[in-house]
Amino acid sequence: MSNLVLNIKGVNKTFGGLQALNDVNLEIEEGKVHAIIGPNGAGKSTLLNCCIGRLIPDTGSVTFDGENIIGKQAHEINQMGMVRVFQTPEIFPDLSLLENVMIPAFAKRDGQYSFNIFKAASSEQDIIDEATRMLADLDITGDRIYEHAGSMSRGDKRRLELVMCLIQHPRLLLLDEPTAGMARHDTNRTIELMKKIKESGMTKIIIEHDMHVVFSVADTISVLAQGAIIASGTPDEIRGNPIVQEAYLGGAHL
Amino acid sequence: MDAIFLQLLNGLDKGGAYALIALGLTLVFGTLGVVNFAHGALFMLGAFCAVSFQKLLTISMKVRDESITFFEAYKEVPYLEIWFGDFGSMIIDWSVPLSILLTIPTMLLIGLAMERGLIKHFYKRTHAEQILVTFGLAIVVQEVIRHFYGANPIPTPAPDIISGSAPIGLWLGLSENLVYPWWRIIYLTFSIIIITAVFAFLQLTTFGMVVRAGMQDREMVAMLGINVERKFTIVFGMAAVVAGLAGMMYAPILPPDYHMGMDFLVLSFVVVVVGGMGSLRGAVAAGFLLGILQSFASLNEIKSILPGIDQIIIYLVAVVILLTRPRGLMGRKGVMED
Amino acid sequence: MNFTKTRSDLTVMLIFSIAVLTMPIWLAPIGAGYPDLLQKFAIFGIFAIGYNILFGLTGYLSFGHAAFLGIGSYTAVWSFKLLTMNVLPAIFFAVLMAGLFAALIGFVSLRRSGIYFSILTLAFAQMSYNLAYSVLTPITNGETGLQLTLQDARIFDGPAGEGLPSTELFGISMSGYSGFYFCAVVLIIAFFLSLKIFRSPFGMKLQAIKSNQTRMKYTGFNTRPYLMTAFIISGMYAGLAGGLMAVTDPLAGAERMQWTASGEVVLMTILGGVGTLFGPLLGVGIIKYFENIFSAVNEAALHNFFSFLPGFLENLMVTIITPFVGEGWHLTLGVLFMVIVIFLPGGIMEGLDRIKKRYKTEGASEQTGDKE
Amino acid sequence: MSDTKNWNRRDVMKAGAAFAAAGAAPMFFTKDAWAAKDFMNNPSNSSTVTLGFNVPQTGAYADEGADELRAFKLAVKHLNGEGDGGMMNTMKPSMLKGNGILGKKVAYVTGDTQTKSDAARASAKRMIEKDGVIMFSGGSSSGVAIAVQGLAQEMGVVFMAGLTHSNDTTGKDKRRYGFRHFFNAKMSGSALGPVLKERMGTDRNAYHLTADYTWGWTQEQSIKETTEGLGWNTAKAVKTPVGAGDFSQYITPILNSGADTLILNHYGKDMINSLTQAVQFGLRDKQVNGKDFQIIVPLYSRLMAQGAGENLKGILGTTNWNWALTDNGSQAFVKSFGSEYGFPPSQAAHTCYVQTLLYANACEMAGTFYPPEVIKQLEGFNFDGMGNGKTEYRAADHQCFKDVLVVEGNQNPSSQFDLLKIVKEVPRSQVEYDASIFGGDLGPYEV
Repeated sequence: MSNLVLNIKGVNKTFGGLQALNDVNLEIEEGKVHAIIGPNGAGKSTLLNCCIGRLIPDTGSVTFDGENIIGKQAHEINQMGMVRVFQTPEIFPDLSLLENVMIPAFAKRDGQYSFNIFKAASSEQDIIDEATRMLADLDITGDRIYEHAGSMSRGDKRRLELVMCLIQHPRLLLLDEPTAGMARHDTNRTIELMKKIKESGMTKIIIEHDMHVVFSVADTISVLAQGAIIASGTPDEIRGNPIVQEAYLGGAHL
Repeated sequence: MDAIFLQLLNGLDKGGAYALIALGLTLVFGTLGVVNFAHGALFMLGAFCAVSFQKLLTISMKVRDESITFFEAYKEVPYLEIWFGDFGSMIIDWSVPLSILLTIPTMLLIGLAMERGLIKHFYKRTHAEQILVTFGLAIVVQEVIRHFYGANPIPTPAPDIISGSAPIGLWLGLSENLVYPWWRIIYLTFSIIIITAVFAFLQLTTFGMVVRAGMQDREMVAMLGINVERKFTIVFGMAAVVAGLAGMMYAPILPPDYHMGMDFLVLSFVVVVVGGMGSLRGAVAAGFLLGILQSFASLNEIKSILPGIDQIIIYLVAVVILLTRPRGLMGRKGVMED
Repeated sequence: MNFTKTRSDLTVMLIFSIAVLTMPIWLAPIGAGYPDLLQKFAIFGIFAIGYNILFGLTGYLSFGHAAFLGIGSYTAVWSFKLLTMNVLPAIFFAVLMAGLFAALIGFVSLRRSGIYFSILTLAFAQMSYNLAYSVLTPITNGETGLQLTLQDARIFDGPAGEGLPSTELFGISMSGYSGFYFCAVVLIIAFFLSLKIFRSPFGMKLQAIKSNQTRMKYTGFNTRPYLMTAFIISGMYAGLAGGLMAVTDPLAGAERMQWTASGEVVLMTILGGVGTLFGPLLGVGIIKYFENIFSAVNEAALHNFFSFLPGFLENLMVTIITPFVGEGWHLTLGVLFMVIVIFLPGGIMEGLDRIKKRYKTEGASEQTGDKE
Repeated sequence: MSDTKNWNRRDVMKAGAAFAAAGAAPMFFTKDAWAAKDFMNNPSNSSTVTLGFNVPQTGAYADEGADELRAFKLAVKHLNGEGDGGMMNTMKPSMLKGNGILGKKVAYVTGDTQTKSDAARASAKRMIEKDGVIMFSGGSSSGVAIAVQGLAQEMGVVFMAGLTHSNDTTGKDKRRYGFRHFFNAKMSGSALGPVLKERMGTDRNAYHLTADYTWGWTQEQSIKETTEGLGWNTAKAVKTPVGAGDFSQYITPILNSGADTLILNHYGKDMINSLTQAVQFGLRDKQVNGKDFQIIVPLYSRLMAQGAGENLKGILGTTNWNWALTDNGSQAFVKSFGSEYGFPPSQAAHTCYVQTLLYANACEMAGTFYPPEVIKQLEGFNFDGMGNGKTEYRAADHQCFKDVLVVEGNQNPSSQFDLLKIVKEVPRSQVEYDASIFGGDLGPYEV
């Protein structure tokens, strides 16, 4: 058995009387792309939030690389190597594209806090080069890297955010519906980008609605319904699993 | 015991004024999303409605004092008294309460004009810009008032029969030293009525429902296709009237001068924030709370233990509340936190 | 920020230094070339530059920075009273003390954001002001303001001569022009530091916090220490400005801690252009110019100014302008605030940018590929 | 009217010329020029001499400041030999000739103190550094007066204080270059004493509300000394924040305190508000220990009386001067001020006018503008005909000693200006005190 990156054990979370997560167990293996699917309100985002420190589970444990991360703050978890792409693009709209990508690179290099004002950002050549290279992956080159991020299209913003996460070379990347609300060709561009990432062997968790996306990138799929994992397996296993078809896919032909 | 009872009354009275000012401020903020630094100026304008009305009523026949030769000194006899005798004097005596006739339409007009002419262009602008432009407006309004009325406070007494104190102690069977000015009792009652009226309006009318919905989620209301702009204008007008009435009724307690709005501005912002941005109930509760605490902090017994506490109590309470309750007493998450 | 197109720091600093040091010459024609106002320009320039590091970069709107100015002033005057009339220890302690208070107030206030932060800072400043004005009179000398007396210890200075000593830097008196040049040099250093901060990754991170603090946290940054650093730095700038005020005029009054004083630096910054390098300085120039020169223009001066016009026109002009000058300088300031923010949302710097752009587009046909 | 206009034009050009010259000349030149002079802003090479009038033009005391400014302009006019001459005709002894000061035409510049020490000092510095004033005057608050007086000493320019009533101005904070014509809290107390005894007896229980800053404290102390000297008890002295607006929380404790007299150590807006509210709380209708409750406002002005309206009627206090005085000096001043502006001058206007004339006269007496010589002439100067009877500028503390007016709010005003009724003109001998009691040190002549 290969190395476990993330281990979620017996996680429960209730809001008021609502059981959002019910004894969730999940193991994410090194180098795998793990998709979590499920209908709206199944608890996918709650699960993700429990992993990155936004929510604290009522019971259960979440360990990352063998270290308990419950109660840790968002920046600490990031520094440990778990990085998240949000559902609504969270970028720095007032900064240039280049700066958007440089910032996470600084976080990776300098840690959660550093105060050095005597080297200008413009002379951080290594980081500028790397950021420029990453932006080139998005077909953003030349003077376009100096444009304000806020003026981009929604799809571009989300891909920018993905790049911002990738430049940190995370141990584990969490993707929250990376293609939600995108037009077809936009989705395809994102899938291409993700395939590129897959080649690099990065561990990922993807929450996704779009089955097309899920089946084209995932190694393992877990199905979440009403706060509980009802099935886990390879895409082929899930595709053929009658419980899943019954409970979630509603008998739709996949 | 008496002292504590009186300080409670003082606190309620002060609180009434704070709550009235904060109510309009938070209404404008909650619906329009505008930080209005000119709100204090509206309070001041209300007080000057009372002044103007009094001036209007006391337009006088001037009888030259012949003993003075270097300049023209007059004994002024208001025309109202000449024409109507005692009835005229009575009208003049009642000028402050009567000035409500002038205050409501004037303040409404000022409010509407302000919103249409200036504020509406600032809905989408940053709070910093809103602060700068409304602060500029406040200064301009203030200076215009000073140009016409001077910098000195202008006495605007309450009607004669209610200018004294009510023997509350005798009513309640307590000490006869327990008296409280009629006008302050009226002010407290008045502020409670206005606050109730505003809440009733917002709770019971469809217009109010939309406004409340707008305070919860502005974009949602706009998406429903409701003409929000027009509603905003009316809300602003309403806030101006409430602030104006608060100022008008305060005129007998605090002789109005052009700068009185600024004196209340900072305080009313503290009240609004302590109450929680965008919460009407919070603003009212914070207004009364701060008023009462300020009064009690001024007790000699407390001042002798903590000298100067009466000067900082409001700010101290604000710090404590904001640290224990992150969004004030009743604020919602995400409102003006960035 | 476009790295390749920014002018080199050296050029900027050179131009800036020359402009500051020659202020007595180029400000003279508009009546602002006298030591006190020049000192005020430099001192409030430092205050605003520092404030801009907090407000301009992180977006945190402090309404209580005047408190640090006041603390700086009081500390400096006490240094003059107890230690020596030399200005260096005074400035050192002023900055240190302001930094300490900023750390304290910042630690508490930065637990909240947005307007809640603003009100917390306002509350601390108002408490400082109210107490300094009344209860703390033994330390602050209340309404009159803390001043030097003949009885002061001044343990490092020799026995006092007749009359009060004046502040000095190794023998050079710090009043008048020498005081201005001293402030100007400090301003240049302060500006240089601010430039470094703006251009550094640290500054970029602060701007990122302003742009999206949530993302910053999930990007692995602990934002609180960043905000604390910015808050303390700007507090120390304020303390430096306060110390310099005491250096040029050894008296510290409580009213420089009042909310109106905090509001003034906010207005200066917004007026000039929030988050721009030079904007706050322009804001300072305009507001201080109005306060000191416009307020002093009286009818007599106006008549003189318009005396080239025929009599009736002269009177007309004087009648029109009188309400806006002298005692009406507040009115002009109010109108100016409104006009600027209505037409130039980004402050004066935006206005200058627009002019530059227009100029550029006109010149573009002749010359392409121009650098900034 | 056209006369005034012409005067304005001509004089203004001079004023403006000084203004423009200071503005346009390269500053390095001016700086060197200073160094070459024997004293700050020596006007010997110029045909004009510039005075600075530094008054509150914005803020709570703006009206008072405006009145001070009117008086200053009138004084300049009279010094230059225009108008009717005002008190120049009644002042004795006088060396003023109506040809300016020492033959130099008088010009002036104005500034706004904002009633803040910092702003006042900045404004005064502008006058000294840029406009080259040889003397400056004005102000409406003791804090400001003390702050700029210190500046005057540092820069070597004479400051003739306007309205400042704190004992400190000529007490512990006195300066060689600062002079005060206005009376002070100590003198208010001494003057009030006999009247209080006569009207209210020797068995009273007084409650003080005191503005919480230096002036308030010195007044509280001085009045306490007086009343306790009469045998009164002091029930309590409570400090109130400046600009509190609503004083109710400080007034209600008085109701049960057993006090039968309220002494309001407030000035300006604070006094108007606290008095209005105290009256609303029925204090004036109250009976305590069989005595009518009384309110005393030790320092009064006509502008405050205007703001307080009806509430002030019958309330005792002191004032430096009132336009209704019938001596020749007062009459001459009221006449020329009244015909110029259409209403009577305030006490602030009076003191500023007198200060300007006194300074000019001292220069004439000294035969030079050299400040140490001018100061020596002012020190110990005895004069009359300026509205307060025989007056002396005491050398030891630069405080003027003269008669003090005890006044009360007029019950039946005959006109809108007739707000104060003079109860008693307390002779100078009764308000004099030993200069050493407040300490302080004037400092050197040469700076």
